[in-house]
Amino acid sequence: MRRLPRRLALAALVLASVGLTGAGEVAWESRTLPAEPGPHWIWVGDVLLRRAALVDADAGAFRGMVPGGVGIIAPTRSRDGREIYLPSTYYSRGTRGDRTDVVSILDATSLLPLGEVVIPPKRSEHTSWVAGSALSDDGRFLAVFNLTPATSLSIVDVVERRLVGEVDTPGCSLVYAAGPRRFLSLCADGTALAVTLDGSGQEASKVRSERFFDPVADPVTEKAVRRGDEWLFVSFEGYVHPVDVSGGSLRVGDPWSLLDDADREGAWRVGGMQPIALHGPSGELYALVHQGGVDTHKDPGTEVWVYDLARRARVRRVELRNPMASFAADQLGLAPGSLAARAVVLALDLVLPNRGVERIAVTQDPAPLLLTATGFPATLGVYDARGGTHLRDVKEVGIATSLLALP
Amino acid sequence: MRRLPRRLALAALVLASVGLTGAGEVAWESRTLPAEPGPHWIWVGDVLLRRAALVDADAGAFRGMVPGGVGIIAPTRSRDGREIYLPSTYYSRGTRGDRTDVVSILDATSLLPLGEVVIPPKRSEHTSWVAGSALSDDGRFLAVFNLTPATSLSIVDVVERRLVGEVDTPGCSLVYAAGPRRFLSLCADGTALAVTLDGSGQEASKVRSERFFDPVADPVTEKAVRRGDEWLFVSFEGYVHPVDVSGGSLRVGDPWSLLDDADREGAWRVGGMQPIALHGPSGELYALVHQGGVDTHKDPGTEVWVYDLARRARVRRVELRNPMASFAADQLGLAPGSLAARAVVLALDLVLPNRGVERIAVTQDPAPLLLTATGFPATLGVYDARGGTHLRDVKEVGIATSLLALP
Amino acid sequence: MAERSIDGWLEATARRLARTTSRRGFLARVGSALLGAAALPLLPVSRASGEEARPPAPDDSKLAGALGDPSSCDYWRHCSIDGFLSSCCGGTHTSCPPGTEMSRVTWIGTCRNPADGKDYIISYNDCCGNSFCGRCLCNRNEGDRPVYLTGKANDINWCMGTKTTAYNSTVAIVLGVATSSS
Amino acid sequence: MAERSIDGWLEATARRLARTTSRRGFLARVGSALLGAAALPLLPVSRASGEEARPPAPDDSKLAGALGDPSSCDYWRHCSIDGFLSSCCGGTHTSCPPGTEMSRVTWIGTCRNPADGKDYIISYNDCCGNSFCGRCLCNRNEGDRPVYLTGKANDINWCMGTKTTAYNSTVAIVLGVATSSS
Repeated sequence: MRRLPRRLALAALVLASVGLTGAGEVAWESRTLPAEPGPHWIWVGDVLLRRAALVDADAGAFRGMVPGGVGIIAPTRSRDGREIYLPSTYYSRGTRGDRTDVVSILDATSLLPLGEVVIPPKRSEHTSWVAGSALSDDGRFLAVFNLTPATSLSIVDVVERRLVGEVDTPGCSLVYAAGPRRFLSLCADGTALAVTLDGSGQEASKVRSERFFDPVADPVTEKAVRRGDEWLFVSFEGYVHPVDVSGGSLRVGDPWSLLDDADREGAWRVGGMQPIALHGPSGELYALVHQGGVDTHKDPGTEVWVYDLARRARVRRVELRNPMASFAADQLGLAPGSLAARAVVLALDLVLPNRGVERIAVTQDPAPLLLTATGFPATLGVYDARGGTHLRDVKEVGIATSLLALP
Repeated sequence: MRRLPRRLALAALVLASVGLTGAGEVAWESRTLPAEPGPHWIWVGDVLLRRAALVDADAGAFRGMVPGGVGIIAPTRSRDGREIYLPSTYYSRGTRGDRTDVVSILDATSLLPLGEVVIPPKRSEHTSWVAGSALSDDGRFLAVFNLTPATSLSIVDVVERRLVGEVDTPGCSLVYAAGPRRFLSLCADGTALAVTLDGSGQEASKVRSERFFDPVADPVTEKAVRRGDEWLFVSFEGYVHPVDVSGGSLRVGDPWSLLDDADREGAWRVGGMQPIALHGPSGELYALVHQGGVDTHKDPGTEVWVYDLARRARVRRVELRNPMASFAADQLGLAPGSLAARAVVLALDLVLPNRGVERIAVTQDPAPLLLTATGFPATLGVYDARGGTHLRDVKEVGIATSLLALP
Repeated sequence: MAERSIDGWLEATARRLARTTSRRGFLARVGSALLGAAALPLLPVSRASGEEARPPAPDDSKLAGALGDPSSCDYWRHCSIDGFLSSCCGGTHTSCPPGTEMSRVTWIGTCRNPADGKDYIISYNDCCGNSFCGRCLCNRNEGDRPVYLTGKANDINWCMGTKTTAYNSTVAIVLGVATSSS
Repeated sequence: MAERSIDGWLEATARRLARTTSRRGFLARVGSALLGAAALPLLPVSRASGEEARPPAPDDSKLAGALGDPSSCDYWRHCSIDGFLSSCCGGTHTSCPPGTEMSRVTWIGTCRNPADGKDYIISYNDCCGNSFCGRCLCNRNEGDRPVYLTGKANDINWCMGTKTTAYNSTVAIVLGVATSSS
């Protein structure tokens, strides 16, 4: 027995050396990503595969993926671009046993773990996952929204990699970055709450906005977009409520409507799981719309309407293709472009109603792409955001898409 | 603060009592299963949903499910029918962190956990999952096959719920029940190894069979069936190799062929991930077959051929339907039987080649069902095993089917 | 109006509990359980005496087709559900499948029964502690509200106060007749 | 015959390692790594001197369409693969995707290159430590053998000796020309 290790070690040397000469072309090191993500890359989360895939929408290719746990995951990039923060939940026995919530810290180029911070095991799981966590503008603190249903924020110092505390947000939910060390939440009484942290991540102050929406008559959804110091919240009935977070107090702007009388006449309505997107450089707002009645605020959309925020006016309409037809042909293993594939797509286009898509995202470059996603089955469509032409579908993007997030 | 708990406790009493009067029809207790599973029930494992669903093939309904971990799970019922044993693998961070392998012990009627036994974290993961674990005929010991690629068996005493040891099986893999306290493995040299345990679960003896197949020219697959004291192993080329495990030594029977010259002329071949099934009472063997060349031993099958083991003769051929057409119509949300659905099914039946199914199982009652499964997309077909007529498809059976197992 | 005032009371309770229970695992769970129990009775449910005391769930057999079929997304009780139907997963519309645990904390919907034309308060309890069921996914949003209006948000994983928060499926339980329509 | 005798030697090594390493976690892992290393060179790979010493992988550009496309299941090197193609998952056919770790322990296939008609020894290394890639699932079984003929079984999760055994995808690496055909 005592001689065994030596024998193995010896063998290891011999075999390893021979082994290397044999494997000339192998790259033992895994691929790494460039320091800067491509302008047309997008994270596509998946509830069943429990990962977020980094998709290159130009090539229709994967660049990598990060694994997560139970529930839905949203990768957040550090301000210096070097790290990725990933709040996730795990059970010691899959769906049973002890629950552990962590913020995983990954290297942004290798996508390998650098460390983790254990947080209170009560982070919220909600279907849209929008506003489930936020990184402060100074890049120092990550806030994770807890719902038990008692509401609070877990505050993680991502530089020191430790949990610095928890801030109660009674009656207020979700979390949005709103300043160097400030986070915004939406409250049940139609106001917003801003929590400001001190240098150590402890609660320094809380300010409440005036009541800027009617939570009973026409609540705003959590699916908001931010432009500079302004958050834009869109209500069920299609009104945009601006909230300026630049000052010490929260300044609420006048609401304006995405829908004119004719639109409402036609029962057009904003809806979906991620129905709002912003192209910052041009100041254009993208809204996913469908025709439906009250309570269809989460129904998928068949068109995307584009607005000039400066003029508060609609400038374009993009009609979306039926994502299911090509998906079916693809999944059935019919060769793309083959006669069979075209026949199936045709047949399906005839019999299938276009149920639309649930999520949209827009890249932030000068030649932006509009990305459209269905949840289950999972599809990802790629459009020219300006021209509105359909460019391609990304095949096999996943099983059950959760969040679309820009890297 | 000190008064808080009392206030909560008080409120609890009040609210709870009112609550019950308000919720007259709610059943707080979850459903439980009958002591005896239905004759037409089947476990359908799923790699992505990480569970095995108990499916009632008559109703096309679920009766319950058990969750598992990474890899593929195979529920095993205790001999007294009261418990379910489930070898599974978990990571502390989903797909990363520390690995823990356990045999979960579940109540067979509530499907809730009763306990678990931690085993060495090296259980084998292989695609078919056939022969990954086995329960001794006396119901006392569960053996789990380890592959690192060093091969061994972890032995769990399911009565005392503890790991009793590990038995090396050098050069031999997989595990089959082969007596009160005996397990069989297949060896790389064309023999079989039988490991007999003593009352405490320690290795008592090992016997090796004579060489009964040629591992290079025509290896047997691990997808074997057992009838009484006889295991039937089928080779790539369709020869049945019987191994009798009743005696102290292993008695190897003469091989016989599932294919006659005409069949081989037509390039018919046994293939799939679970291509062999047995109906014990009638002594009928079911083999999934397709037309293909060498190396198609795992290709899906389009027909099931039925053999009378007593006469070693084929008695029936069952042609299988294309499982994808109805699946597509179903997944696309077309109302079953609707014009659109029928149109799509027709269109797809025309353009889609029948790629067949990968797994079959046969129930053990006097009016047996033949169950046919594809892996991904996941479908489950139900046939009258005797008449061969297609009865129904079970909808939404899962995402990626692993093992079919009788409860 | 009555409904809104009671909602207000509920939200106040929630806020109070929130303030007092955060950062205290056990109390937080008690809080959840409380809110769950609270969510059931503290709604405009008819509580007249006599046979009205426990308003019976209406008779589904009077409903033709999907409207009366608990395994259909069109079942009348499912007007505000978001999840896999327990009755497709080994349970029923009022009981969870084997191997799961019913959450006490729920969201609430109000659905009109087409047979008697009355509005009923429906409690959508999640079944927890198992893998996704994956069958009969159904999302209808009558009266659904955003996450910050917690008690009426069907987007939330309501597996709270259960042994684990892993979501499997959802039931639809009649709590009683909504007074607003009776 | 040469191939079979070397197989025999490999299996003997495997058995010896198996006997000596079972029940010893660390040594078992060393054993795995050894077998991995061993599995690469100890095959009938041409080892003539000079430029033959490291036989270059053949030029795929000479192959039309799918036969020369590493992201296609029909790529010539994939004749015995079973898994998701690394080149569809953020890697290439010789390197693993970001966020994964390549397994040293592999299974081996022999694929004929249609351009030069030679048989090449292909090592199918799994990429490990991440979720399923889920793209370009490819299962071809030329020379695939059952689990008990371990080194030639593509049904096995070959994520062994890696930080975790979670499977993501698979690469296809040319080790050299098979002497049997050169």
